[in-house]
Amino acid sequence: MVITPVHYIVAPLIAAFAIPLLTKIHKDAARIVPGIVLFYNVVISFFLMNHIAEHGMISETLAGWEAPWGINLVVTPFTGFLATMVSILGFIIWLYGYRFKRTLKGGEVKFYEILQMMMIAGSIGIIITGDIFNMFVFIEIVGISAFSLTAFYRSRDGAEAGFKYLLIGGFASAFLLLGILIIYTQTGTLNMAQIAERMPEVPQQMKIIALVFFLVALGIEAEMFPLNGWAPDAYSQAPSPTSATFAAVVSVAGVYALIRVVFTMFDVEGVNNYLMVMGFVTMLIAEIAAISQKNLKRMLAYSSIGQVGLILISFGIGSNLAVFGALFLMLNHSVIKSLLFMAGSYFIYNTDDKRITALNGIHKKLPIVSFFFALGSLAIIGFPPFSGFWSKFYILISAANEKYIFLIIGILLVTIIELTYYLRVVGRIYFAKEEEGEPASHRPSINALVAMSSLALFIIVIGVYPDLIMPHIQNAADALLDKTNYIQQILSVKN
Amino acid sequence: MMDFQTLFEQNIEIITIAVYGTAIALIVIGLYAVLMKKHLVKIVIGLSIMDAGIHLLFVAVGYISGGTAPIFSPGSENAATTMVDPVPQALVLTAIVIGFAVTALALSLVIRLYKHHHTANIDQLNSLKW
Amino acid sequence: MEIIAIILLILLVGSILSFLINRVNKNFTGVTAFLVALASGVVFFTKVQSGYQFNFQLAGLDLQWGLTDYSYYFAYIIFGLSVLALLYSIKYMEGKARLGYYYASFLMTILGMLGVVVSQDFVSLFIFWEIMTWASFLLVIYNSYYKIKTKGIKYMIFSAIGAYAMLTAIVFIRVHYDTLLISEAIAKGAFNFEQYIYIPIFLLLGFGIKAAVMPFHVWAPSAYSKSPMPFTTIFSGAMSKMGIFGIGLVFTTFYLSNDPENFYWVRTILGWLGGITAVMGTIYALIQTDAKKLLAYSSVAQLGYIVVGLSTGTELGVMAALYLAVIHAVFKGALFMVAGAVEKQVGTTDMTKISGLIRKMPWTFFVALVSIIALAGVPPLGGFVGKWLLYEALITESNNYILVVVVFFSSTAAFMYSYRFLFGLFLGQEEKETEHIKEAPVTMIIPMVILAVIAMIAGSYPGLIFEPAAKAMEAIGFQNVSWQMSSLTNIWGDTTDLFLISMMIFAVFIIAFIFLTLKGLKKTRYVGTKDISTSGELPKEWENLTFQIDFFKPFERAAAPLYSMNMNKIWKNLGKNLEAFFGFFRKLYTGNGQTYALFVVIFLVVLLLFKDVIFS
Amino acid sequence: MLKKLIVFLLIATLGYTLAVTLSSIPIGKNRIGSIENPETVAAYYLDKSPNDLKVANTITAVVVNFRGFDTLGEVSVLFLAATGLASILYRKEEEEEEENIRHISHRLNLPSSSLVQTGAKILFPLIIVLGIYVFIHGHLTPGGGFQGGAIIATGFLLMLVSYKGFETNHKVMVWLESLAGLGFVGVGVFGLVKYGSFLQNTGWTGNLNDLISGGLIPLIYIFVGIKVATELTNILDILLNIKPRKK
Repeated sequence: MVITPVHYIVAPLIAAFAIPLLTKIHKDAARIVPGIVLFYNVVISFFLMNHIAEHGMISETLAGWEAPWGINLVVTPFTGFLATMVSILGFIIWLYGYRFKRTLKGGEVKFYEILQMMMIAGSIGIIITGDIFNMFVFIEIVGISAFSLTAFYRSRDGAEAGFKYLLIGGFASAFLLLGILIIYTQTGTLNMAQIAERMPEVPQQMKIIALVFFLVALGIEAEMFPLNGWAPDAYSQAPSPTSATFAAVVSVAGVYALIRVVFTMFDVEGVNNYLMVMGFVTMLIAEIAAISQKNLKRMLAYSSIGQVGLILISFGIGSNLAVFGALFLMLNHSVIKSLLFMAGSYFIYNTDDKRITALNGIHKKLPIVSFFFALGSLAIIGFPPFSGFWSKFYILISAANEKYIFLIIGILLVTIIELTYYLRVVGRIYFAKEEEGEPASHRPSINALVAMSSLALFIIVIGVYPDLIMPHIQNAADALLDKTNYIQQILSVKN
Repeated sequence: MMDFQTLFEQNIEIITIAVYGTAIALIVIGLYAVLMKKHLVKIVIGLSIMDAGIHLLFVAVGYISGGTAPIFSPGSENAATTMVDPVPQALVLTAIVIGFAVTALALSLVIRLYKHHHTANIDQLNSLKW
Repeated sequence: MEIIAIILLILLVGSILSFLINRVNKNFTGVTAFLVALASGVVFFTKVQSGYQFNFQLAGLDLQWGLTDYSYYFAYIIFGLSVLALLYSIKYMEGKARLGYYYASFLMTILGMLGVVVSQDFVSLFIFWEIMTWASFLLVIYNSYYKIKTKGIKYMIFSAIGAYAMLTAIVFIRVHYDTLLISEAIAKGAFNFEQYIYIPIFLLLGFGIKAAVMPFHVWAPSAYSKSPMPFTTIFSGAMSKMGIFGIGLVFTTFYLSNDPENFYWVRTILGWLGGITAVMGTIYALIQTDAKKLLAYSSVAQLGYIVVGLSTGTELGVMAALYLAVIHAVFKGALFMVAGAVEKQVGTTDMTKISGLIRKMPWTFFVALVSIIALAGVPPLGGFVGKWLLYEALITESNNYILVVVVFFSSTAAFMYSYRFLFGLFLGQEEKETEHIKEAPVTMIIPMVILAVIAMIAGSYPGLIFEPAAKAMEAIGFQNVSWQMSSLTNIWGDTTDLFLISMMIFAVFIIAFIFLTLKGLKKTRYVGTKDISTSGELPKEWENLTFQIDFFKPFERAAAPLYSMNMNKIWKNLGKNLEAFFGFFRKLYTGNGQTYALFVVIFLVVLLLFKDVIFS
Repeated sequence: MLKKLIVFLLIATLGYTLAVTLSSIPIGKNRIGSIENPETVAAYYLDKSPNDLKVANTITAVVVNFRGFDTLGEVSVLFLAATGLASILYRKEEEEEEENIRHISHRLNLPSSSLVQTGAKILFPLIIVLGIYVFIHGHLTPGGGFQGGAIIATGFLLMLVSYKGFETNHKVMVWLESLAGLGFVGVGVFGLVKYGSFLQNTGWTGNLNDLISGGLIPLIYIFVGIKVATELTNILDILLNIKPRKK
C-alpha cells in the first residue's frame, strides 16, 4: 500500500508548517499549497476507498505499535465514506474560496489558509482515528482553528461569536477529558475498539456517568440543543467559505464523534431514545428560530442545526435503514448547505448587507448564483427529484418501520416550517421588487462557479439517479453497525 | 522512620479526600467563575482553573500506592512494578498544552473584544442573538 | 426507451426549450410550447394504450409506470385542456414579460400532472405530485410578482401539508404492506380503514387539499384568481382533478373491497365535507365582484359536488363524479378563458367596472352563455347530466336526503352567481370606456368555442364521456358499469332522451334568437350607465353607476353570519399564534455567552440527575 | 440572585456527583495489572519503554513514541493557536485603533527598574541553557520538549517584560518554528518510508540511560522543544506587543 491513512494528516501538517516559509519564496504559495494538499486528500480518499473495497478495512498502526498499544487510524467503509466526503467538500470549498480570499479584510491570507486547511484535516482526523484521546486532540485542532476563523474578520461581532464558541468549546474539552478519564480508569486503555470490548465489564454506574460526559461534550460539537448557542453566531460571523466548512465538514465530524462513541464504545440502553428526543428538540427549536431570522447566514446556520437534529433523530432510530438514511442525509446536508452558504455569501458580498431584505430581486444581478441558491433551497427541503428527497424518504421509512408515527408527523411539520422560510428567501430573490438596477459589482469568479456547479450537479444527478451513491452509503451503514467486526479487525493482531 | 507507603496507606482516606477534594473544588470554582463572573478575563481564568482541576484528577487517578515516577533511572532498571501509571501523565501533558493554547486564544479574543466594546463585561456582548 | 419516459422527456425538453427560445425570440415561445404539448399529446394518444406498464428500479425501490383505464381517463382531461389552454396562451400572453418562465413552468406542470396519472407506484406519484405543485406555484406567483408572501406562500404551505400527509401515508404503506405499487397496495388492502386507519386518512388529506375540500380550501380562490388566466383553466380544470383522481383511487378502492356499511361514517364525513365545500364555495362566489374570484369560488363549489359524488361510493355516484370532473374541466375551462378574454381586451375583470360587452365580444358571450348554462346545470347542456346523476345517486342509492338538500341548495344558489357573471360582464348598459373594445383574437376564440361545443355535445350525448368513465370505473373495481349514449334512465325505469330534449330546447333558442334579433334590428336604443336622470340630478363622470354594485345585497344581509365565519381568518390567526409561540423559543438564544454556558451546565446536571431514568 | 442560587445548586450537584463517582476510583490502587502479561496499555508501556525503546523516562516514551501522534497533534494545536492569535491580533492596525489600545497598555510602557533589568540579563542565558538541558534530557529525566520549551519561553518573557524595546528576531523565529515542525513531521515520515509506520522509531536504540539512546526520540523532543519555545515566545510576543508601535 503506497498511500496510508496517515497521509490525510501528514500532508496538511507539512503544508501548514511550511507555508510560513513558502510565502517568503512566493507570495501566492499560501493560497495554492492548501489546494494541492486538499486535492491530495481527495486522491488519498479514492485510493483508500478502492483499497478497502478489495481488501477490507484498514487499521494503520502508528509509531510501529499495533493497536491497542499505539494509536491507530481506521478506515472502514464508514469512516472512509465520511473522510472521502469531507475531503472532497474541503477541496471544493477551497476552490470556491480561492479568489474570495483576496477580499479578506482581516489578517493575512496565510493565517486563513493554514487554519482552514487544518480545520478540514482535523475533521478527517476525528473521523479516521481509532483512539479516544487522539480524537480529543483532533477535536481541539478543529476547535482552535474554528475559534480563530470565527473571529477572523476581527469585527466586533466576529470576536464576540468567537469568544462564545471558545467558551462553550472549552466546556466541551473539559467534559470530554472527564469522560476519557473515567473510561481510562475503568478499562486501562484508550483504544476505542478495546474500550468497546471491555465495556461490558465496566460497572454500570461508571459507564453511565462517563457516557453523560461524552454526550454533553460531543453534543456541543454536534450542535445539539441546548448546547448549540454558539453555533448560529459562529456560522454567521465566520468568513463564508468557513461557514460552509462548519456546516459541511465540522458538524459532520462532530456528529461522527458522537455516533462513534455512542454506537461503538458504549453498550448502554436508552441512548437511542435520547438521541431521538434530543434530535427532535434540536430540529424543532432550530427551525422555529430560523423562521424569523433577518440575517441570511444566521438563518442558514439555524437550518444547519435543524438538519443535524434530523440526522441525530435518524441515528437514534438506530436500525440499519435509519443509519443509512442518516448517512445519506449527512452527505446531502453537507453538499447542499455548502452550496447555500457559497451562493448566499455572494449575495452578501454584492449587497454588502447580511439581511434577507437586502436580497430583493437580486436574481437579475446574479442569475446563476440565484439559481444555485434556489436549487439548494429546494433540495434541502426535500423536494423531489433532488437528492434531499431520498434521504428524507428513507429516514421516514425507517421511522415508520419502528412505528414512530408522531415522529414522522413531527418531522414533516418541521419541514413545512423549513419550507416556509426558504420560500421567503427564494421569493425575495426572485419575486420581490429590486431596489436599484445597478449591475452586480462582484460576479462569481470562474473557480467559484466551478465549485458551485459541481455541487449543484451532484444534487441533480443523485436526485435523479440515487443508485450511484447508495451502495457506498449502505456499506458505510453496515460498517458502522457491525461493532463486533470493528473490534475484531482492530484487535486481531493481539489475539 | 516510617516509610512513605505505610504512611500513605494509613492515611488513605485523608489523602483521597484532600486530593479529590482539591480537584473537585478546582473544577467547581472554575465553573462558578465561568458562570457567574462578568469579567471576560475572569471567565477565562475560570476555564483555566477548571482545566487545572481536571488535570489534577488525571494525575491523581494514575497514582499507585507506593509508586515511583515512571523513570528507569540507573539502579532502578527493574522497578517497573512499583511505578505509577505513566499514561495519565502523558495525557495531562497534552491536555495542559491544549489548555494553554485555548487560554491564549481566549485572551486574544478578550483583547479584541475590549478594543471594540471598551468593556470586558460579558453581559454587554450580546449583539448576536435570537 | 419506454414511450412514457419519452413523452415526459419531450415535455421536459420542451419546457427548457421554450425557456431558451424566449431568450432568442419572444414571438415563438408560445408556439413552441403549444407544439410541444400537442406533439406529446399526439404521441400519447397514438402510442400509449391503457394497460401498458413497465417496471424499473430506482434507489433500491421497485417502481412502475403505466396506464390503467382510470388514469387514461384523466389523461384526456390533462391533454385536452392543456393543449387548448396553450393555444389560448399564445395571444393572451403576447407582450407580457417573462414568457419563457411562464411557458417553461406551464409545460412542467403538464409533465407533473401526466406523471401523476402514469405513476403506478407511490414514490413516482409523490415525485410528480411535487413537481406539479412547484411548477404550478411558479405560475401562481407569476402575476402577483411582488406579493409572494401573501398569496404564493399560502398555496405552498397548504400544498406542502397535503404532500407531506401523502408522504406519511406512503411511508406507512411501504412499511405495513411492503410494497410501493398502487395495484399491490390495493390488493393487500392498504386503504382499508380497519387496519391502519391513518393511511387512508393521510392520503385523503393529501389529495383533498389539492381538490380544495373544506377546511383546506382557503388557498384555492386566491391561487386560482392570481394565476394567469390560461393557467387558471388548467389549475381549476385539470390540476384540481388530480386531487379527485387520488380521492377516487383511495376512496372507491377501500369502499369496494369492503362491506359498505362498515365505512358509513367515513363516507358520511367525506360527503358532508364535499357538501359544505359546495355550499361555502357557492355562497362566497355570490359576493365576489371580480369575475375571476367568482369563478374561483365556483370551482371550489363544483369540486365539492365531485367529492360528494365520490363519497357515495355507488356506481351511479362515482359515475356522476367522473362525469362532472370532465364536464367541469370543460365549462370551467371555457369560463376562465372567457374571463381571460375579457381581461385581455378590457384590462380588468372587475364586474363593477365592465358591463354590456355582448355587442363587442359576441363569440365570447356565446361561449360564456353556453358554459354558464352548463355550469348551472340547465338541461340541454353537459352540467345537467352530471347533476342529475348526482341527485339520483344521493337519493336512490345512499338515502342521504339532507345532503341532497345541501347540494340542491348550492346548485340553485349557483344560478345567482351564474347570472351575475353573465349579466355583469356582457349584458346591461355599455360603458363609455368600453367603446373601443374589440372581440378577442381568433386563437383565443377557437379553444373557447371548442370547449363550448364539447359542453353542448356532452349534453346530448353524455355517453361519449360515459364510455371512458365506465372503463375507468371498471379499472378501479366496479363491475359491469352500465351507461347509455344519449339518454338517462332512473331506477323507476323512466327514460329521458337527451338528444331530443336538446334539439327541442335548441329550436326554442334559435327561434327566440331570430325573433329577438329581428326585433332588435328594428329599434333598440343602446344607453350607457350615465344616460339617466335621477331626480333631476345628472350623475358625475366618475360615479360608478354599474348595477353590479350591491348586486345581491339582500342575500348578503341574510347570509351575513355565514360570511363572518371565515376559514381564512381562522387559519391566519393560527399562523399568528404559532409565530408568537415560536418567538418564545427563539428567545432561548439570548446572545449571552454565559447563558449558553449555563445551558450546558444545566443540561449536564439534568442528565446526571436523571441518568438512571434515561439510560439503563 | 436567583441565578446565583441556581448556579450554586448546579455546581453543588455536579461536585457531589463527581465526588460520588470518584469515590469508586480509589487513589493509589494498582490498575495497571501485571507488567509481564500486560492487559492495560500502561503495563505494556512500562514493559516496552526500557526494554525495547531504551528510554528511561517512560512518560517521554509514551508522549513521543507510543502516543507520538497525539504529540504531533498537540504541537499543531499550539501552532494553530499561535496562528489564530496572530490573525486575531494582526499587527498592521489602522491608526484609529491604536488610539483605542493606548490606555490598555500604558503600564507596559513604564520602564522596569534596573534591578529587574540586570537580573533578567543575568538570568536569561541561564534559563535558556536550562531549557535546552531539559529538552535534551527529556528521555532520561523528568521533563522534555514541552517543559524545556516552556522554560525557554519564560526566559523570553522575562526579557520582554524587563526591556521595553526587546524584540525577538521575527525572521529567525519563523524559520526555527517552521523547520522544527517540519523536522518533527520529517522524522515521522522517515519512519513511514523506512519502516512503513509513521513515527516509527529506528531499530538502533542504544543503551538505557545513555544520553544518546532511544533512537529518534531525543531528536523529536529537541524539535518539539524548539517548536514549543518559539511558539510560546511568539504568542507572548504578540500578546505583549499590542502596545502602539513607535513610528
